[in-house]
This record gives sequence, structure tokens and C-alpha cells, in this order.
Amino acid sequence: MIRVAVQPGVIDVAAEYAAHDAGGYGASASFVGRVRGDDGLTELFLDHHPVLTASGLEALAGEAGARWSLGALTLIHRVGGMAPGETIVLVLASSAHRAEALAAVEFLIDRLKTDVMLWKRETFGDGRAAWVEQREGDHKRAERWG
Amino acid sequence: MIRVAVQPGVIDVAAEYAAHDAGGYGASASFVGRVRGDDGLTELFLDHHPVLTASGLEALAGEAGARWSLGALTLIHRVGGMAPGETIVLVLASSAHRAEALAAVEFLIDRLKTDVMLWKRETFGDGRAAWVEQREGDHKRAERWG
Amino acid sequence: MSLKLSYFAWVRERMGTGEESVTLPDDVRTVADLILWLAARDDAGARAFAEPMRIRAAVDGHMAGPGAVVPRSGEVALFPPVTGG
Amino acid sequence: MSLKLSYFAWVRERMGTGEESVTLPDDVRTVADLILWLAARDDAGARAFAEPMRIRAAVDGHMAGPGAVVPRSGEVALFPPVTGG
Repeated sequence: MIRVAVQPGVIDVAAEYAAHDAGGYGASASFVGRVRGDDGLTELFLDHHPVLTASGLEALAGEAGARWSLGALTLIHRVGGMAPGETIVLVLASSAHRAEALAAVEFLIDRLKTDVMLWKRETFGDGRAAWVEQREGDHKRAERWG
Repeated sequence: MIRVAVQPGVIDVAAEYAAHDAGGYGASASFVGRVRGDDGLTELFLDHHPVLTASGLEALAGEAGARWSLGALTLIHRVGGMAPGETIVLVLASSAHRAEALAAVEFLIDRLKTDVMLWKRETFGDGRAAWVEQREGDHKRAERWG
Repeated sequence: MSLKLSYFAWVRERMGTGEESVTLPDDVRTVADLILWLAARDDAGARAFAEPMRIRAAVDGHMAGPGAVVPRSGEVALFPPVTGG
Repeated sequence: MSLKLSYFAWVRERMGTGEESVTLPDDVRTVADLILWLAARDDAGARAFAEPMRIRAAVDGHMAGPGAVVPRSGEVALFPPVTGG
């Protein structure tokens, strides 16, 4: 059971866990990324492509499903404006085997940074606003997966 | 905030997540291990040492805290008898950085298999019961962490 | 025939719009040609495409390098390197 | 002075008890000596400690190899390789 979503609304992590868990697989791994309020950040805005962002996530989910034996996979990315503490991304993978669930989550979060059409803009309390530049480290982590 | 527990009672994953999340860190990674009902298994029993099992978990949590910069860590292991689908272990780590949260969770679940005084006995529907033998693969994974 | 161009992140901001339809001159054949054409077209284009090396493109939903052929109809998306996750 | 011995998993089952207090003979000095002594003591010990290589030990809460010295008081835990997680 694969669930992929790109949504402007709040990600309800508890509800997604409950929906995902239905199968009762032996091992579930997850990653939750939240907006950090560092340096006085007041808003994070994520720009996205109305079609290609979702199809990019679906392609990544499909690739994870091909690489590892997964019973269930949830991959949800928020877009638009959000406040510090709010959830940007949720990755949740279940498998009979812990190594597969953990590897799938790590693969997905790494590749999300470099392969999916999403762009972050940070706004700070003093009025500054800037688009986030891609970091070299993100590419290094994503490239580990070949 | 480190929370470590060894408990005979059901692990309330949602409540543990809610308690853990209080700080609002940027990245949270988790692992949930559940009893698998493979081959007609009806009960999993975990034997433990009344003192050393908890101190072993606390030592592992401390080692993870020394290796990675973690804002919060939850490490809960159930003991005693449990049914298929029930949660055996919950690992939840939060950090400002995703790589640290993910690595800490993987480290903890790998080392839990080899370093903490816990022993599994499986009972099957046909009456067979047997203590689980340690697997070579578990040692290989645990040794990656040096 | 017209081609849909869509812009994202600071490319969108500098262009002052998220999308437009254009009819390309015959000599605009590749993604690199398209970027140079937009940069020369007006002030907004000059600001958005001053540094072509910082621009990525997707043609009809697939990532495309500077030498990729631009279709006469369909969609070309132009944007900075992605920063999701 | 007496030493507390505690048993886990199939060692506990075969010994028929989770713990006991013993007074060790003077010539039982190491963990290996203790295992051989228990194996020779009675039928339960013979069953539990027939394969000393499969037994692990913790002395006063610290993992201890076969050559580790057994104290005259305190606690020695004897058990199979762990299988938690």
C-alpha cells in the first residue's frame, strides 16, 4: 500500500501513522522533517510544480518499492507557507525486515532533497527573505544510492 | 531529554511520540519493531534481567548521545509475553540534522540486538516453543558501529 | 503553435509571473537557446536568466540539459536547483 | 559468604530456577570453573551447562569472559547469547 501526497494543508502525522500501520508489518521506520526556527525564521515557503512535484515523489516511491521489499510506504510533502515547528515532510516505510525499512526511509529523504521539484524560501523576523541554495552535502548523500 | 524504559506493559507508540515531540526539533527518525505472526507464531516472550537490561539500554542511549547531537531520545523495550502485531521496541531520536537522527536510530536498533540482556522465546500454534538463536547477521550489523 | 513556459522559485519572482505562452523564433532550438532568448527579451528576463549555469529545465516533465531540443508546443519548466525535503 | 547466581532464557528453564545462592569451593576461581562446577553438581546443571561455549556471563553487572575471576559475594548472571531488539 503506497500513499504519496503533495499538500498545502498541515500534515497530520498521528493520522498518517494510524492509516499506515493497518497492515501490522514487523518493522516500521520513519522520518519527520520540521521547520526550524533558527536565526529568527518566521516562515518557510515551498514552491512546487502542480504536476511534476507529485510525479517526482511517485517515481521515488516506486524506486524504493523496487529496491526493497516494503509492505507499506507513506511519503507526504507539504508545500506553500508554514511556520516553525510545522511538519514539512513525512516518510514512513514498513517491511518484514528492519534493514529494509530503515534503508528505504534514508534513501527517500536523501533523494527528496535533490530529485523532487521543490524550492524553499525562508523569511526572517527582520524582513529578510531568501531562496535556499542547494547544498553540496545534499548531493553527496543522494549520490550514495547510485 | 532522554527517556529509556523496560516495561511489561503495552508500548503506547502514539503517546510516546507525543511526549517526545515536545521540543520541536527539526528532524525526527523512528523505528518500531513488532511481533511477526510468521509460521503460526502465537506468543513471543522476552526474558530480561531486572537490573542489567535497563542499565544496558541506558548505556546504549548514552553512547548514542555522545556520538550524535540529539535533542531528544526515546528508547523503550517491552518484556514478558506479547502477541503478534504488538510492539516490541520503539526507538525515536530527534536532532537539528536529519543525518544524525537517522544514524542514531539505526545504531540503536542494531546494537539492541547484540548488547542488551534480552532473550526471545517463540511459541507456535502447534505447541512448539523455542528460544531464538542469535543470528550471525545481527553481529555483522552491530559491528559496523565499531 | 505556442509553447507554455513555467517558472519556479526566484526565476518566477524575477520574471514576475509563474507561466506564459510564447511562440519561439525558428532559431531557438535548444534549452540553452531558449534561456539566452529570454535573457535578451526584456529586463525581467535579463534578471532571471543572467546566470544560465544556475538554471535547470524540464521539457514536458523530464529533466533536460542545455543541449536538449525545445518542442514548438508542450511545456518547458525553468527553475533553480531544487531544495526540497 | 554466599554468591548470588542468576539464570536466563533456556539456562533458567533447564536449571528450574531463576536464581540461587551458593557458597563456592575454594578451587572455583573463574567463570569457566563455575560453569564446570555447576555442570557437575546435578542433573539440572548438566543439562544447562552441557555446552559451555554457548554460555555468557556477567559478573556484578559487567560482561565477563571465561577467565574472569568469580567473586565470593555479589552476583554472577549466566545466560545464552542475547536476542533482543
